Amino acid sequence: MAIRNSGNMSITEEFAAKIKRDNQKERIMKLAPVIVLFALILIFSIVCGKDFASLKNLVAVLNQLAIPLLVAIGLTFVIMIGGIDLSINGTVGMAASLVGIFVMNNRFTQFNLGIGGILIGILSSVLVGFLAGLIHVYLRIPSFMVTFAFMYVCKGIGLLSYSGEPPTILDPVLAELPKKSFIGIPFITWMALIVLGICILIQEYTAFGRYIYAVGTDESILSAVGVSVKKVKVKVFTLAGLCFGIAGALAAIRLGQGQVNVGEGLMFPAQAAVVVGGTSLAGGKGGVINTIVGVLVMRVLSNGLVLMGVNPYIRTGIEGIIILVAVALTVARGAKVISK
Amino acid sequence: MASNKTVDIGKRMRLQEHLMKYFSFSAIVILIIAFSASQQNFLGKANLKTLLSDSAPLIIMSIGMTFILILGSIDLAMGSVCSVANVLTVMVLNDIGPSLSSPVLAAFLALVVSIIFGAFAGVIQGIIHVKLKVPSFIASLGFMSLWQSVALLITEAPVSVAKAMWPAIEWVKVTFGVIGLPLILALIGVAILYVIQNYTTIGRSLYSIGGNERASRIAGISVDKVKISLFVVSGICAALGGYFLAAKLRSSAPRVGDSFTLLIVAAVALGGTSLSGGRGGVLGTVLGVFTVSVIQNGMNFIGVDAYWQNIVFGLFVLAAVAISVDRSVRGLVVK
Amino acid sequence: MANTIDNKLLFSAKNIDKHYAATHALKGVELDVHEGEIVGLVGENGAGKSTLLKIIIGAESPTSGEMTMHGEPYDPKNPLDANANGIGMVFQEQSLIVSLTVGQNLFFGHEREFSKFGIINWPKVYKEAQQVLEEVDISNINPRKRVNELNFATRQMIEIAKVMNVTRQAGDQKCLILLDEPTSVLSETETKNLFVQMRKIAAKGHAVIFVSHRLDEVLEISDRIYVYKDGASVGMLDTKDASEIKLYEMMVGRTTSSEYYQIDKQSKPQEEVILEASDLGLAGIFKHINLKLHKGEILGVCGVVGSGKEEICEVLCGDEKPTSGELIIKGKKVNFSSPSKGLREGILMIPKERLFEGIVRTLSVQNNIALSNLKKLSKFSFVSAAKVKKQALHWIDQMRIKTNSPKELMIQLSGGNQQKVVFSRALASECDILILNHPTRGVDVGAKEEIYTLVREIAALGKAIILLGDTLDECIGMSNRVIVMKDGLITGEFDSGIYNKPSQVDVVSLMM
Amino acid sequence: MKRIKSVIALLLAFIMIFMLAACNKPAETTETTEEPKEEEAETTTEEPAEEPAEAEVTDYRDFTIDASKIPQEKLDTTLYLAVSVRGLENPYIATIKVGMELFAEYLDGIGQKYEMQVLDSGGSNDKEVDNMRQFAAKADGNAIAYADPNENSIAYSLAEAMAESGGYIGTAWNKPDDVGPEDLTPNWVIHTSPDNVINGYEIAKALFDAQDGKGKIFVLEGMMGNTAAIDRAKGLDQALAEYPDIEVVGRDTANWATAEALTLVETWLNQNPDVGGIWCANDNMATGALQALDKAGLKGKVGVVGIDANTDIVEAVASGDAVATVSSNGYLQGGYTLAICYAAWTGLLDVEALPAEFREFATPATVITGENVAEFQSYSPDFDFSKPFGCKAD
Repeated sequence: MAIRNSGNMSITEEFAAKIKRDNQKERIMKLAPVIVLFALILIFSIVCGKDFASLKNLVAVLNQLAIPLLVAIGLTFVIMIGGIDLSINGTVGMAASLVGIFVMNNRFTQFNLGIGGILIGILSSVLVGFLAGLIHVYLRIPSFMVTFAFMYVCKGIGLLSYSGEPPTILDPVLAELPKKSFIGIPFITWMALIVLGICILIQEYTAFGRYIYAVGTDESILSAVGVSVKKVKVKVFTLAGLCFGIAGALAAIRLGQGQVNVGEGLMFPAQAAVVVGGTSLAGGKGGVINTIVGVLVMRVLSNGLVLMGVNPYIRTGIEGIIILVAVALTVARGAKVISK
Repeated sequence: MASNKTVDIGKRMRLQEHLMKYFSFSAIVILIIAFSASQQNFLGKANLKTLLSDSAPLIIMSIGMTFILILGSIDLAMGSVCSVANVLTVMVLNDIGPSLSSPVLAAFLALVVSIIFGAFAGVIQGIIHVKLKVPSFIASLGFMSLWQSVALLITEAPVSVAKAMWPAIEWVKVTFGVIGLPLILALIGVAILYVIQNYTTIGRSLYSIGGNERASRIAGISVDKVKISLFVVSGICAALGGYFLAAKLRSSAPRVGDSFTLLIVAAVALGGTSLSGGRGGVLGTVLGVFTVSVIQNGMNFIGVDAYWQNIVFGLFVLAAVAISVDRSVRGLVVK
Repeated sequence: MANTIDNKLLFSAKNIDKHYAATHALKGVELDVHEGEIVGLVGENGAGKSTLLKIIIGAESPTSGEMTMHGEPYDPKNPLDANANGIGMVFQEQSLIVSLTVGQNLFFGHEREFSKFGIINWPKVYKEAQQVLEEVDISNINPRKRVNELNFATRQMIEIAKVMNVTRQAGDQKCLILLDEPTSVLSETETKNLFVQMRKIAAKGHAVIFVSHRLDEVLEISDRIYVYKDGASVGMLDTKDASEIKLYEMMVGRTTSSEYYQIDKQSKPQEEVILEASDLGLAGIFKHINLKLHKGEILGVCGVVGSGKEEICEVLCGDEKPTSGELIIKGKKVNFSSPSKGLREGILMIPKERLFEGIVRTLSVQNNIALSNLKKLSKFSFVSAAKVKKQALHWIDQMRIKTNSPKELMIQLSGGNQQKVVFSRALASECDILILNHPTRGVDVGAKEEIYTLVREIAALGKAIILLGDTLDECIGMSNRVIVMKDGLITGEFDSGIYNKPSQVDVVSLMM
Repeated sequence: MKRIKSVIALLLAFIMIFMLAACNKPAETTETTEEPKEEEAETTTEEPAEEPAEAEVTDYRDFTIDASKIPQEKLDTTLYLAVSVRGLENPYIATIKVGMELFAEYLDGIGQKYEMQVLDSGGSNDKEVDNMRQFAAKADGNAIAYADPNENSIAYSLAEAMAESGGYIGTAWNKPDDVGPEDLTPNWVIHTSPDNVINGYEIAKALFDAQDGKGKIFVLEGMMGNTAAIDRAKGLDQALAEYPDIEVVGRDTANWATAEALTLVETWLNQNPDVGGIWCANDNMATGALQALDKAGLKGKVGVVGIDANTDIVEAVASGDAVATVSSNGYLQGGYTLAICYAAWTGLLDVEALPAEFREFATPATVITGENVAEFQSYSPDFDFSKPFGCKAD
């Protein structure tokens, strides 16, 4: 019955030290995306000099930010509830095509609805998000498959809508919009930033925002307090549809043309951006603010590589490696950690 | 009563497990009946031949993906691994082939090179996913970009198999009745993976890890080793897909695998393998692949307007998945 | 414990029936709760306690029957409805969202009360959260802290605070709080604190329904006890008339005795040391652990939650790497990097969280039994299906596992039978050292007895066992020797032979 | 190695055009309906060289589908028509579909029973081959198809798919050098192509001339690894070699996509706001480039060229915002290829007897510049499919 008192202090100290270390590690992990971002900025500033680190280039980056950012924001919510949305390429393309058709253009004069046309484009995408959510939730089909199917459906609708010849937007207001800017930042980016603000508000300051986290963490918690998980999920997919729709509309305005191709190649970079920002694919962790960093990392990376004149063949490879590194820095390690 | 309830759920689960298989089967049957009703020679010899042999590359790749999905992971890099293997195959045939004594030898060498590459790609992806704990979705996303680059660096332009080397890929044309050699080879692949899945320690561990990774670890299963080996299997399957495509298309293209990336996952899911892991199998996947093939084939057959094809395909997939997806209750969250 | 039965009736349920598809879960259950009263509900697993609570909170609706609250008919559509009527519940599973803050969790589902135009006024939320926390005496926690930064016990207290909040909101109205196994993750001190809170609540005239597997706790805290069996109430008695034995009798219909732990079957350990730990340590968790385990010995490890006993199990089985010291098994120094390495040396753990760590629900019984010894059932890594089945049949027979066939899915078995499968797996692995981490957790009384028998039999076979008991009583009753841990150190060791079991008081004094 | 191959290919192409041009004169007298349009389409082949023309060749230029000679049983058999293309979102490709529809009208006229469809590969080699095989299987020999192989390397596989079923196919644009229609006689009837290298070269020349042969340019290439992208870039490189004062200050791929082109040009404009021109491998990317210029206030000041003759770029050429684009006349490619295959299927055309220069030949491509843009805009396709070889560029 030997009572050992020696070292009793040290174990508490050890524990405190361990907690401190863990907290530190976690803080670094949380900051990892930002660190990666700054590292990239630093490297490109050194290598490319003024070409990269100039106000002009900053504006260019901001200009190119709008659509990837919007798409990634929408996707963030879906990933936060543990789902996934593959329909992006389709929905964005569809929204852009429909916007092109329903405003003043060089092909379908009979459909000129002005601002209403933009709304139709956005609504179509909202509707698709809503439907995808409904089917996912009520038919219990994994979101992966539902959105995979909707990717094709939306792409088809976009293609069908203008039958091969994309309409050029002639509406004088819309044609001028991409040239407009406010304190140096293009109008289209402002629109994206406004949506971003609204999404942050939704995430942080509404009950719905809290429920999104809860769904991602443990769905049973919600039913325990009488909140319908299904409704939250459908709402999330609808919200994502809204973001994609706005992205599509802005893309059409930015290009001055409504074509289904604008959606092409948006999906995988968006997934990468969301995860690089630190949102967990398992759900419940991260958020819109993380995604901003993620999108910036991706944008700065491709902007810098273009400015450096890196062989485009190698560029995608470098992007892949940076994604791996950035995510490897943010995930928890250890033999017991389960990663799927 | 809680315990009674679980018994109830369990019975339903098992019943559905059996039904599930018939369900994905029924999706195909319905499709085939519908298509043959509108075009009588849908089941004609010529079309059966195309239908049965064109699916070979997709089958090979999908069965590899099946294991990954049963683990609860995903591999988005299969498409680009397939591309790299594809360009490697043609490179070996065209550049080394002529110096070898026979085209058959060249074909064999290309096969070996592809498999080695596939295994290598699987190993490094597996290690990064398993040891660095990078989620497979993102690890494979990174490798997808990486291998795309590699494929383009090997050959920027699509390359045809030189005429002199055509004998090396003639096997792709061999048919026995309506069944082509590619399909037979793919089915041999299915058989091998089926044996691995059902009769080996790795296969059994696969299901327990997919069902409950933590419990499997505690029970003393070498989780990491099993996972990495399965990524090797998927890598090899992807590479074989590239090899098959090289023969089928008589050429290589550095982006040939891109369109397979998501299609593979869809085919496996249509075959009833749960995307959340633990359940499913390669036999179901074969059905899933045929569902996809029949939809695509059928749309061309009944001449669905090209502008409508995407829409119709999407809706068909949605319908097929709605009747075939593993929806067994158990209160599990569908994500 | 005042005589509260004379108080006004707060809640009553009459003739509650509940049918699930084929099963009759509740058969005319009755329950009365008076103001200021703490009512205990006891019964074996599957007796219907949880179903009844779910009906009261509105998560499920009864097939037939009537409920009243405050004398008014009460028919909740959902938990929010129940809350509005002054009924709140702490669920068995943790129901906090770890990525949100304490304050956000406390008012989860009630955000609208703090919102204007859908925008939540967070400062107001946190101010009120602070008040709620003060009421349960855990005001030292900042409500802006995220839950994942807190330990489990604190989280449990927050859950209780969350439910208490319901009573606060009710104002003058009297409330009913349902606690479903709230103490399962709490240490004894924390349990005591919880009981203090419960009394406080009751003193204000609110009522509490308390469900626990631990009869001693129920006897300690409740005023009246309802006993359920097979979906029906088999009796109600005042706590002062009740005793553990009496309750057991009512629950299972038979008497338990001092033979509960089958102490007379306790075998004598052999001389041979099979496992030896010297100066084992895991940074920040435990340190200077020296222990010897003999063949045929059952070594009990006692300690409160957080004493490091769980982590010792993890280190011994290879799930976690020790940061100092060494481990010698069968005279050989070992260094495990994973449980699979441990298994190779003949050491295996039966984990605490059966559902999350013990079984693979989606696999069949036979495959679950074969999990740990697949290699032995295979040749050139080809598994013999016949051997797997044969082995399963053997253990199903041996262990009296209730299942229709070895191919039945694990999810179809009851908790006790699942645990038997886990035991079968461990035995089939032919390991010489078994670590039993809460082997009777969440298992009903009948199955508990069988497990005790089993543990005795295993020890008699000469295997060595390290046991972490579900209760202190169990740990002492089963073991040959007991070591006590506190704050990561071994604070004492007791011999626990058939006739010289240490007293619980002695052991507890070293734990606290 | 590749360089040498491409040079040889180029040489061959030149020789071919040279020879084809040689056959021009005698044909003119017989052609009446096609005449004016063919004149417009002449820009790619300007060598006026005269060589003794073979008598047979003139015969084939004159070759006429005589509807009365088609056996009634053929007319009563359902003939399956298809065009196999890489994605209908592209305006040029949509014109191929229209070409098929025009030819279908002709078939209506002669009382041929038919069904038609578009096979869309969505840019996937595998899908395109699968599509063709399925189409062939369905038609069981009674099929004719126009195929635009997604990559040159699959041309043979496409033709082979058709050959196995006994149908007839004509390919366009892409095929490897070492295989050709003669490998699968009679089923692989023809291969035609507006020359990508030349198109790339011509627009580059137009652009450089507009810049007075000096200044900086940006280059937007097509999708990496795609044959058309590579060939067009080759044409550009040839032109660059001829204009030493042109400096390329930005060169990258925009994957045929408008949005990526816009992004790239925006980035580059920061470095080089004094750019003189932008060479784009297709018009979709030119749209993006124009939009970026518009944003920077440089629209109309910086020359832009593309290929495909998308409506908006043609309009831009008309308004002076773009310098040039190329029309490959998809109506003509789709319609006439099917017409030749139809002739082969009916048995009116003996493919085996067809000389090599009528198996592989160039179709006209028009470089649209400010000078001829008005003509192009007023152009509406109207062909006489009874003279199928009218599509041969001269």
